[in-house]
Amino acid sequence: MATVRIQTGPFDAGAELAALAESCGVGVGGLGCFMGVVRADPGAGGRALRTLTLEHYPGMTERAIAAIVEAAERRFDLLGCTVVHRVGPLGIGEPIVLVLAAAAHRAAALDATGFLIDWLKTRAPFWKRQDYADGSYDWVEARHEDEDAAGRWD
Amino acid sequence: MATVRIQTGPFDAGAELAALAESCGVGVGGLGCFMGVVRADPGAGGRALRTLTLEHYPGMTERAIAAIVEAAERRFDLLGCTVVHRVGPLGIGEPIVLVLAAAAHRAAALDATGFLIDWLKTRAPFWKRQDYADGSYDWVEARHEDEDAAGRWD
Amino acid sequence: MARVRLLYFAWLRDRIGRAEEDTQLPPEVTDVATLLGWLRGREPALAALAGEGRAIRIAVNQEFARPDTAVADGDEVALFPPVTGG
Amino acid sequence: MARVRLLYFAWLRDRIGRAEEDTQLPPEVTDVATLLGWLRGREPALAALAGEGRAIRIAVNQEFARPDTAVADGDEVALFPPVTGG
Repeated sequence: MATVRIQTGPFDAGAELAALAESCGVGVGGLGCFMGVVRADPGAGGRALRTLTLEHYPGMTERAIAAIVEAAERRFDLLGCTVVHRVGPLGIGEPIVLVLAAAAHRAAALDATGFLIDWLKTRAPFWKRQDYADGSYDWVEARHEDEDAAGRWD
Repeated sequence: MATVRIQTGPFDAGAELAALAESCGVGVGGLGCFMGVVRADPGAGGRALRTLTLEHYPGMTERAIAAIVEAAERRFDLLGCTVVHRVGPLGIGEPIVLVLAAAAHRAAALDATGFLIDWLKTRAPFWKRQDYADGSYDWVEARHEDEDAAGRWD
Repeated sequence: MARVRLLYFAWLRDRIGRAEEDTQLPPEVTDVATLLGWLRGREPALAALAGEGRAIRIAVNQEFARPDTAVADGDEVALFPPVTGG
Repeated sequence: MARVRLLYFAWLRDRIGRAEEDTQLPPEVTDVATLLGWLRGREPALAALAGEGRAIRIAVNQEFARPDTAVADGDEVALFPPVTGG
């Protein structure tokens, strides 16, 4: 059972964990989770970050995440997973993304959690715009480390 | 900043995640989490599990978990972590343990989460007693897989 | 004559100056590689990006595409930077 | 004469039939190995476990111990099965 949502508002990580555990029935033994939050990264030139804005490609984003979830379900012995990704403007410290994976055993749950977030970062059409306190902005560049992390599942 | 608690009552995973993120300040970019729940494992001879009871060694348990947390902080670039482990009788589907790790980047957060739960399973004095519907009981045996999982961090 | 819908995202949209457009393709445009070559000739901002060595990604009908992915009448073709979500 | 507090947990406690006791050690008991040998002579349940090849763990003063870990007057010595928490 997979739940995928793209939303502008916040999510309730505890409620999502409880709902996933509930939906998996009595065979579930462990849930892995990753929550990404907006980090106050010093921008180029030491500018102070004011807002991180997540842009996405409506339609393709949902299809891409569904494909990532299907790949996780093929690779790992999962009972269910949840992906909630926020879009729109977010302040420092605000949660961006929640990934959950439930399985009978912890190795599958934690491995699938890592797989889902690694592939989300490289295969789902989201882009991050950084607006700074001085009124300037830029776009976050894709990281080689993210390609490498996603590549370890190939 | 590490939070360690042994308790009989339930925990609120969402509140723990939010509290850890809050305590880490503006540098936190990702939180990893593992939640273990009581699985309706078929007991020997197909008996139905009624209650899982977690016994521990008061005093040593806290020391052992503190040592595991210190090891995680030495190995990974962490901003904080949380370990909540329940003791006493638990029903099927009830959460047993919550492990959280917060870091600037996701790799450290997820690796530390895996490390913490692997070491908790092999280095903290907890034991699981299984009481069955027919009135019989047994103790969960230590698993070689858990020793192997813990060993991958050596 | 094939008509396609073009979509631009993130800094690629900023550079091109618009988010989407419908366009008529010449007969020699049959796949992603020939589409990109034709667009670079028409759109100085895209030609400049190629000169800067900045990678872009292309999706046809909401699936990641390769240079030999076919482009045909009615397709939705999106051009965007490498993704940075999560 | 050294006195120690012995604690038993989980199925080891079930087998021994008690959770804790204070005991006086003979002079030849100076470490975990000699303590275990002496306890097996005194406690048939422990001797039986050794015969079954069932592993047990020992902690001295709430730290995991090895056979050569010293045992001295006033120590808290716990005997228990391999742990199964988490």
